[in-house]
Amino acid sequence: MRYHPHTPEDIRAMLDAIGAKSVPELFDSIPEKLRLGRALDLPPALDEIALFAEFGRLAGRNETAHPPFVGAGAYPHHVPPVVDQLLLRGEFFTAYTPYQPEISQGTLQALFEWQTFVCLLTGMDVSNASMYDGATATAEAALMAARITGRKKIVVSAALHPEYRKVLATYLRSTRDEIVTVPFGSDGRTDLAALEKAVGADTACVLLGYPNFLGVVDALPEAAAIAKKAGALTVSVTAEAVALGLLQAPGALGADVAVGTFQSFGNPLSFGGPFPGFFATREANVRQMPGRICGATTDKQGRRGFVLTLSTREQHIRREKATSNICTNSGLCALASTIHLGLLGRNGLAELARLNHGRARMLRDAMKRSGFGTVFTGPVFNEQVFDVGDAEAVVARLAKKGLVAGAPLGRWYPDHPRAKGALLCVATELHGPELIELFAQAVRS
Amino acid sequence: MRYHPHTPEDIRAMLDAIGAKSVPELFDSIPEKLRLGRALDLPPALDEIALFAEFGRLAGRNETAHPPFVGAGAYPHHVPPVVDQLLLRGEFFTAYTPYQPEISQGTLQALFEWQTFVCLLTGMDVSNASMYDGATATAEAALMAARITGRKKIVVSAALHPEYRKVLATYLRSTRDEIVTVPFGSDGRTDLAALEKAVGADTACVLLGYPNFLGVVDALPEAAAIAKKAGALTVSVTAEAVALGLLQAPGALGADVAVGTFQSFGNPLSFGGPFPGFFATREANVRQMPGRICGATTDKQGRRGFVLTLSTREQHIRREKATSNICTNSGLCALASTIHLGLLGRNGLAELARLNHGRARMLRDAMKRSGFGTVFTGPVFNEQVFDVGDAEAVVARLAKKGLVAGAPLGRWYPDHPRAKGALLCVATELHGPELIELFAQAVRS
Amino acid sequence: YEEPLLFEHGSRGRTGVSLPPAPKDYDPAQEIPAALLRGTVEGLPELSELEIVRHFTRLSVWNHGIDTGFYPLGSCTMKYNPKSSEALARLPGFANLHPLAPPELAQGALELMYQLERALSEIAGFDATTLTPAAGAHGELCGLMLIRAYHEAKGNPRKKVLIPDTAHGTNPASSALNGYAVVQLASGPDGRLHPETVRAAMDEDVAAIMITNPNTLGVFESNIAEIAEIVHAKGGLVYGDGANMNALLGVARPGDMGFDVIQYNLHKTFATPHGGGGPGSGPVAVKAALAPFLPLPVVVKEGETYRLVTDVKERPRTIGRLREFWGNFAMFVRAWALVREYGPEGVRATGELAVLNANYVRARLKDTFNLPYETASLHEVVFDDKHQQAAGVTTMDIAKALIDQGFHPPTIYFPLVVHGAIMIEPTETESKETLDGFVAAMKAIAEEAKTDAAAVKAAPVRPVRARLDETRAARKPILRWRPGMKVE
Amino acid sequence: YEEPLLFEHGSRGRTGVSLPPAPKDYDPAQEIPAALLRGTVEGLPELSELEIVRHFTRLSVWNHGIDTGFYPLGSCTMKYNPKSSEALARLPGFANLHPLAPPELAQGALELMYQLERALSEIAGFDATTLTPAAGAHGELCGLMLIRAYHEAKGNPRKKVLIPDTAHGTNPASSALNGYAVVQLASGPDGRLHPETVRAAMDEDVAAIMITNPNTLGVFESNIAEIAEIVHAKGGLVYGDGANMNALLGVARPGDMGFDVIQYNLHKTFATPHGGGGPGSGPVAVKAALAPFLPLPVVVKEGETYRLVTDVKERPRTIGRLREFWGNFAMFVRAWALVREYGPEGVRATGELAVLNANYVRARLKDTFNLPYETASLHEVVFDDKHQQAAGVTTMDIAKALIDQGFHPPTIYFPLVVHGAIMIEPTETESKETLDGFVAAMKAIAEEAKTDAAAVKAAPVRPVRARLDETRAARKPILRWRPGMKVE
Repeated sequence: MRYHPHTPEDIRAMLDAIGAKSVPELFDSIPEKLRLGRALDLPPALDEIALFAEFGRLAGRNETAHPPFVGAGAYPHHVPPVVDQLLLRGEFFTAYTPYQPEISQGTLQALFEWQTFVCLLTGMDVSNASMYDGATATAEAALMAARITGRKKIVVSAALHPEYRKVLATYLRSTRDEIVTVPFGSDGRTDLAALEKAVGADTACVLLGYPNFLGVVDALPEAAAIAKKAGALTVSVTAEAVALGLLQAPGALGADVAVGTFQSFGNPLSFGGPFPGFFATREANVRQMPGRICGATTDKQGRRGFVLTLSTREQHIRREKATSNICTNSGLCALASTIHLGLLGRNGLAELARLNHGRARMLRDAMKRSGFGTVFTGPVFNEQVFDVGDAEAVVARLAKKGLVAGAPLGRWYPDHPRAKGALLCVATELHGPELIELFAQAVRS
Repeated sequence: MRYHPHTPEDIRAMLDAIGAKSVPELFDSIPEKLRLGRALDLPPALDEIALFAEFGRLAGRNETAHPPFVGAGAYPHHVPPVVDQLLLRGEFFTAYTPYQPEISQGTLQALFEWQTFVCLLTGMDVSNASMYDGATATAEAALMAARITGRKKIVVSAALHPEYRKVLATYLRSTRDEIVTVPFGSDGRTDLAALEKAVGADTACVLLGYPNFLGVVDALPEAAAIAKKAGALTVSVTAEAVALGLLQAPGALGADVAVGTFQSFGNPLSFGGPFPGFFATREANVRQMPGRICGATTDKQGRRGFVLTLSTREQHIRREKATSNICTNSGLCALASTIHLGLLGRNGLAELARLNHGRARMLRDAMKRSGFGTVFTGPVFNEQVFDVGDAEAVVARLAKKGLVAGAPLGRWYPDHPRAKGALLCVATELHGPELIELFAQAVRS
Repeated sequence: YEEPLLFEHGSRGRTGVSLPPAPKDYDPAQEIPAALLRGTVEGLPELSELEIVRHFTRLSVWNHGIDTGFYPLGSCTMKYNPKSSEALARLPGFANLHPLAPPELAQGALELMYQLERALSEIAGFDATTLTPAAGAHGELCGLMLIRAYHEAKGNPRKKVLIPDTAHGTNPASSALNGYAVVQLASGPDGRLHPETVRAAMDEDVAAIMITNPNTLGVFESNIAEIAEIVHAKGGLVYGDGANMNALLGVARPGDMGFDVIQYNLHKTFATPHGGGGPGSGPVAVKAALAPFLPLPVVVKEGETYRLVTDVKERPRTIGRLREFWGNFAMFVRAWALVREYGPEGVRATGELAVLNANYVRARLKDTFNLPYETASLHEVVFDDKHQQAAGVTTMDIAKALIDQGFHPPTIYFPLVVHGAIMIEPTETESKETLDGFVAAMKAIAEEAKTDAAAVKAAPVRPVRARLDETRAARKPILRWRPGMKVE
Repeated sequence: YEEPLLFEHGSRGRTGVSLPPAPKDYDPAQEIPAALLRGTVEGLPELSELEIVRHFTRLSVWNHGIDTGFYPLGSCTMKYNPKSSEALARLPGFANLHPLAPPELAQGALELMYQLERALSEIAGFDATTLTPAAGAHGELCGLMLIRAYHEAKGNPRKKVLIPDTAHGTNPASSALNGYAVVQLASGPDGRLHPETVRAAMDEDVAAIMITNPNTLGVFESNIAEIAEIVHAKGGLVYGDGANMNALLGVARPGDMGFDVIQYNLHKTFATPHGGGGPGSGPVAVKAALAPFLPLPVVVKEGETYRLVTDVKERPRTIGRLREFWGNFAMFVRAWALVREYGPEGVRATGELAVLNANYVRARLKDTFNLPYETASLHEVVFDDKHQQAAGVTTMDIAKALIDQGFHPPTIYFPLVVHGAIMIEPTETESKETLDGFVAAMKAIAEEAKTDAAAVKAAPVRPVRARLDETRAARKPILRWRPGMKVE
C-alpha cells in the first residue's frame, strides 16, 4: 500500500517496543461489543489505473464543450495555469493552519496579502483570513451586526442571492432574530420606499447584493443612507468580485460590512465549492469579527513577521464566548485568489472588469438580435435576466446540446409576474464573440 | 505583456543610465543594411484564453479514447501524477545545468540517483547523466567502441530498432566506419552463425536489441561471447526499460555497454520526445564516456555533496578533442524516470515487469481467439508481432475507430517473407482485459 | 532573503496577465451611474508573471508542510495528501462543472456524491449523511441544528448541551451559536467521562451531549454505551465530534455505540489537504430519526438517474440550507478517491496503523516525558512538560526546539485538562524511521533541557524568523498593508 | 537537514506505487530461459509515496532556479519559462500521442510542427527548417552534416572548418565529431572577427566557417556580410550558431547576413525550460541550397492534410535520421505557444528588451568591474576580475559571493579570450528592480574585495553546501551509490 509505509518487520518491531502481541490488542480499550467485527461494506480497492478510469468515467459525464452561461453565485472565469502550479507546491497545500508562525511565514504573509486585497477591493479597513463561502459570510455578518447593535431585526433585499438568504435563515433560526425581506422594483433594484418603511430603531442591519442576484448594480448608497439614519449597519454582499474592479468600493458607498466570495479570482467552479468567502468591515468592529485574522508583528530580532492574532475572539480560546465557531476556513482558496489578484494587479483587474461588462453587453445585443429582451432595466455588470419565453424549456433544450444555458429565475421567484420567461445569464472573458452568437442562436432555435 | 516587466518609465530610466536616446539606438552595431526593417511575418499575438483555445483545437485532433497498442520504441505506460507534480517544482524545471554545485545540489543528487538506477538496472559500473534518446546513445556507444578498440567495423543486428540503425548510419557517415548488418532468424533472434561470420579482428563492437525491435528477448549472452572472442565490445540496446525488471541485466550477460531509453519510467509519449537516453558501461571505459557525469565529493566542511565531474572529456573544456559534442541532455526526463523508479522501487519494478509480460500473454491469447498467430517464435517481453493478414489495412481500419493499432513491420522490413501481415503490438499495464478483448475483436472485424 | 509584500514592489503599468481586449463599442459609463464607478484601484500591485511566481515560490519555502516533514499535530490528523487526488479533482469534468448545471450534465458528480454519502454512512454506522457542511465546526453547527429541529418537532427545543472538559473549543462555540447554554462536565482521573457525571448533569432541559470519541487525550470513552443510555433515557441526543474518526476506521462505529449524529472531517480522516487552514469538508451522518431534518440538498437516485433535492416541499422538515451550493465538492472527489483506492481492508488498516504509530511514540517517549494519563491511547498521545519544568523549560520551548530539529511541533497546551499538554498524533502514513527520528529529537531536547536550558529557550534559530511577538500583534493590530507601512 | 540518497533509506517490502495485479495464469519462467530472468533488483529503494515526495521536495529547495531568483548566465538565456506552456504541453492530445500514431490521428501535432517550422524559417530568414535535433549541439552536428552532404554532392566533402576563438566549445566538438579539422581564428582587439583573418585562412579545403552572431562577448560581428562573401567566394558555407538569437529577434535575421544554415536553441530563445540540463531542442534552418539534404522526417502539407515524410525515396539526398522519432515535440509545443502569444510585436520586443537589459547592467557596472572590450554589447556583456585581482579576489570568488546574495552567478571563465571572464546575460524577462539588486550586489562584493577579501573568498556560506572539492571528485570518481558507500 503506497500510503502505508509499514512492513511486517516494522509492525513487529513496533509492537515489541509497545509490549503488545498484535495490532488488534491495541484496541482493547474499546469494549468488545462496540467493535464492528466484520469488514466494512465498501467497494473493493482499486489500483491507481483503475481509479483514474473510474473517476475519468464520472468526470466525463459532466464535461461540456463550452463554458456555462450561468453565474448566479458561481462564475466561470479563466484561471491562469500559473495559479494552480503555485498552489500545488506542497509547502502551501499540505500545511495546517499557521499556529507555529516561525515555520508558517509563507502562508501567513499570503493571508496578510489576501486581507489587504479584500480591503482594497471593498474599501474596508480590516478583513479576516477567509470564510467558508459567501452565504455563511453573510450570515456571520448579520450575527455580528446583531451583536454590535444589540438589535434583533435583519432587513434583507429580495434581490440578494436567494440561497444566501436561505442560509441566513438557517443560521438565525435558533437566535430568533427576525428577518424582513424587502421587494425589488422593475429596475431590479431594491425598493427604497419599502426599505425605508422596513428599517427602524429595532433594525440591526440592512443586507444588499452588490451586484445583486438579478445581475443589477443595486442602490447601495441610498440603502446605506437609510440604514445609517436608523443606526443600523449596512452589509454589502458581493458574489461576483470581478465587479469590484469596475464598481465603486462598498466602503466608499456607506457599507459597514462587505462580505461575499472571491471565487471569481483563481478558483474553478468545482460544482459549487470550495470557494473563498470574504469578510471585511470597519476598524471599529475588528474585535467583533468572526474567523482568523493575520497580523504583522516583529520577531525577537526585530524583523517583520506575521502571526494569527486577536485570537481571543476565537473558539479555541473563548469556546462558547467566541464571536463564531469557525475554525477551518478556505485558506487555499484564498491563496488562489491572492495569486490571481497579484497577477491581475491594478490594470489587469480594471481590464478584466471592463471586459466582463463588455461581454455582457455583447450578449445583450446578440440576444436582442435573436428577439429576446431583458427583464430588468437597472444597470448590470456581467449578468442579466433575459425573457426567453419559457426559461425551463430553454435550459432543457440547450442541455441536450451540451450547453449550460442559465438559471431560470422562476425557481427562486415563482410569483414574479415575468418568472416563466426569466433566464439569468452571465458572460465573462470566457465567452467570446462566436460563442455568444452561437448561444443566442441556440436559445432561439 | 505579462512576460516583459518593462514599463515606459523603466525603459526611459534605463536608457538614461546607458546614455542612449532610444532602444533602436542600442542596435547601432548592426549595419543598417543587415536589419530587417519590417515586422516579422508571424500570426498575430493571442491572449491566454485564445491561446488555450487554439492549442486545445490542435491537441483535440490527436486525442483518442484508448491507449495505443503500438510501442516500437515509445511505450504507453501509466505515469503516477506524483511524478509530474514534483517535476513542476520550479527549482527543478527552471534550473540550468548544475555548474554551480553549491546551489544545484537538488539536481545533482537526483542525477547521482539516476546514474545509480541506470547501473542497477543494466548491471553496469558507471552511467552518465543522460543522453538525447536511445538512438543517439546507440550511435555514441558505437563511436566509443571504435575509440576504445581502434577498430572501424560496427556489427549490428537487423533486429535492432531500424530507426536506431538509421541514426547510427547518419552519425557514422563522416567517420567512414563500416556498418555490417546481421539478419535474424524465424525465432526473431539474431542469427548467431551469421554473427560469428561477421565479427572479426576488425570489429569494434556488436549491437543488439534487448529486447529487440521484434519484441523478442535476443541472444545477448551468445552474441557477447562471440564479440568477446574477437576482442570486440558488446552493446546492449534497450528501448523498453521496464523489461529490465524481469530480464537479467545486460552487464550480467556479458554486455560492455548498455544504452537505450528510460522513457517508460515517468515520461509521457509526447509524439516521440523528449525521452531520457541512458548510457552505461564498465568502469574501465569511464573516461571514454560521452556526456555529463555526476560524482560524489565533499565540501570545505567535509560534508558529502555532488558535482559534475570528469569534465575533461567534455566539449566546454576539450573542444574538438572531446569524447562527444553533447551539452544539453535530457535532465528533466531523467529526473522523471528517477522519481518514477523511486516510487516503483524493488518490488514495484518487478511487479510492473511481470504485469507487462502477463498482459502481452493475455493479448496473444485474445488474438489467437480472433484467429491471429504470432510471426516469431522467440520469447518476448511486452511486444510481439502478429500476422493479421494485411497490417497496413488493419492500422487504417482501426484508426477510423480511434484505435492506434500497432506498427506494420513491412515499413522497415519490406523484404521479409511475412512482411505484409506482420503487425508489432504492445500490451502494458494500461491495457486491461476488456480493452485487450476489444482490440482483438476490432482487428478481426 | 527577505520577500516584500506584493504591494511593496512593482512598477506602474506592469501586469501579470494576458487578457482579450474589451469590446470596443461599450463604455460602462454610459450605463452605470458615475457615482457607482471607480477607476483602477489604488494600491493594487503591478507585477509581471515572473515576479508573482518568484514571490509565491519564495514564500512557500518558509512553510513547513506534510510534504516537507513530519507534522504530528494532535487532533489534526496531518496525514499524507495523495497527489492522485489532486490530479483527479482537477479533471475538467469536475473542476469546470457549474453547480447549477442541469442534472443531465452533472450525473457523474451526483453519482460521486451519492456513493460518498453511502460510504460515509457505512463507515460511521449511520443511516444517512449530508455532505454539505464546509468544515468540522460547520458540521457541528449542522448537527446541533438537527438536534434542535428534532426537539422542536417534539415541542421543546430544550436549553442545554453537556460538553466534557476535554472537548475541542468548537463544541461549546457551536452550541452557543445555536442558542444552547453549555454545561461543562469534568472527565475522571483516567481521562474518561464517567456515567455518574453525566447522570448528575442530565435532565429534561438537556438537548444533547457532545462527545469526542476517542477523546482529545487519545482515550476511548469506554463508558459511551452507558452514557448514551443515560442521555437517551431523558430524551436527549448524543452528538459525536468525529475529529478523531481516524482511530476507529473499520474497527468500531460511532453509530453502534449510541451516537445519534456525528460530523466527519474529510480533511483529517480522508486526507483532503489542509491548505494552510482550509478548505475542509464536514459531512454529518445521522440515525434515521434525524434524517428528515437534514439540510438541503439531498442527493437521490431514481432508477439510474441522480438528482439533487433542493425544494423544501420535498423535504418539509429540513433545517434548510447551510451553503450557497452543495458543499465542498472538490473535497468530496479527493475523499472518495481515497476510499476507492483503500477499499474495506485499506480503510481498516488506516485506523490500525494510526493507532500503532501513536502507541509506538508513546512507548518510546514515556520514560522521558511525563504522561499525565496512564490510560491506553488510541490514535494520539498526550504528554506534558512536568519533567522539564525544574529546568525552566516549558512545552512552548520544547515545541520551538523541535522546529530546529526539522519537525513540526505537536499540538500544545491542548487539551486544557492537561497543564502544558504536548499532544502527538503521528497518523498512519508515517514510517517507523520518521517516528524514530522524532523520538530521538524529543529525547535530545529533554537532554538539552537539563544541560543547557537557555539553548532550548532560544529556539528556533533555523527558520526564517525567530519567535514572534504575539502580544505586540494583538495590542497594536496591523491587519493589512497600507502605503508606507513600517513594522520594525 | 541532510537528505540521504534514495538507496540509503526505506524498509523491505515498502512501495510507492499502486499497480493492477498481474494476470494469474502466466509465468514468465515458462517462456523465457532461466538464464535470462532475474529476481527483484538488489539495491533498488523501497519507499512509500510520501517518502518519495519528501525526498524530492527537500532536494528541490537546494536548487536555484529562474523561479527562485535572477539567473544571469551568459550564453544560456535563462528567461522566464511560462507556466501556460507547461499546461499546454500536458494536454492529453499532446502528452499521450504516440509518434507512430496514424497521421489521421495526429493532424493537430503535425500542423503545430508545420507552423513552427515556417515561423522559425521566417524569424531567422531562411527557406526551410528541420525540428528534429535534440539540442543546440545536436543542431550544430546536423548543420555540419548538411554542409558535408552539400560539398559531397559537389564531389568533395572538404577538410576544415574555421572557428573563431570566441566560439562555444560545442562548435569545434561538433566539427570533430563530423570529421572536420578545426582551424581557430583570432578575433580582433575589438572582439570582432575581421575579414582579413578569414581571408588569410580561407581556401578550397575549408568546408565552412562557424560564427556565433552576436558572439559570446555580446558583440555583433559587423563584418559578417563581408566575411560571408569571402567564404562563399571560395565555395565555403557559413554556419551560424544560433545560441544568441535572442539578441536579434525581429531586428535582424542571420539569413539576411550571408548565413547558409543556423541552429536554434528553443530552450534559450523560446523559453522552453532548461530542466536542470535538458531536454533542449535545436531546430536547424537552412537556405534553399541545403534544403534537399535536411534530415527526415519532413512535415508536408497536402491540401488540408499534414504528413511526415519518412521514406528516403521521397527525399533521396537527405542526410538521414538524427533521432529515433521526430524530435522533442513537447518542446515544440512550448516554443510555439510563446511565438503565438507574442506575435510579431512581442517577438521583436523580446530582442529589444534583452539588449536593453544587458546594456543597462553594463552601464551600471562598468565603473566597478573591468570591461575587457569596449565594443558595443547586444544581449550580454563580459567583464573580468582585473580590478579585483590586486586584493587576490578572483572571478570564482565573485561568483561564489553572489550566491550568498541570492543571485545565480553569471557564466564564468568563458569566453576563453577573456581571462577571468564574467559573462552576464540578463534576458528580457527581468525587471529593472532585479537588475538594480544585482548591480548593488556586484558593487557590494567589489567593495568587500577591497576591505575584507577573506570574507569574499569564504563564500558561499548560505547554501546547503560550501565550495565543493572538484579535484577530489575527478581524482577518485564516485559515480553511483554502492552499499555501505561513505563519502567523508
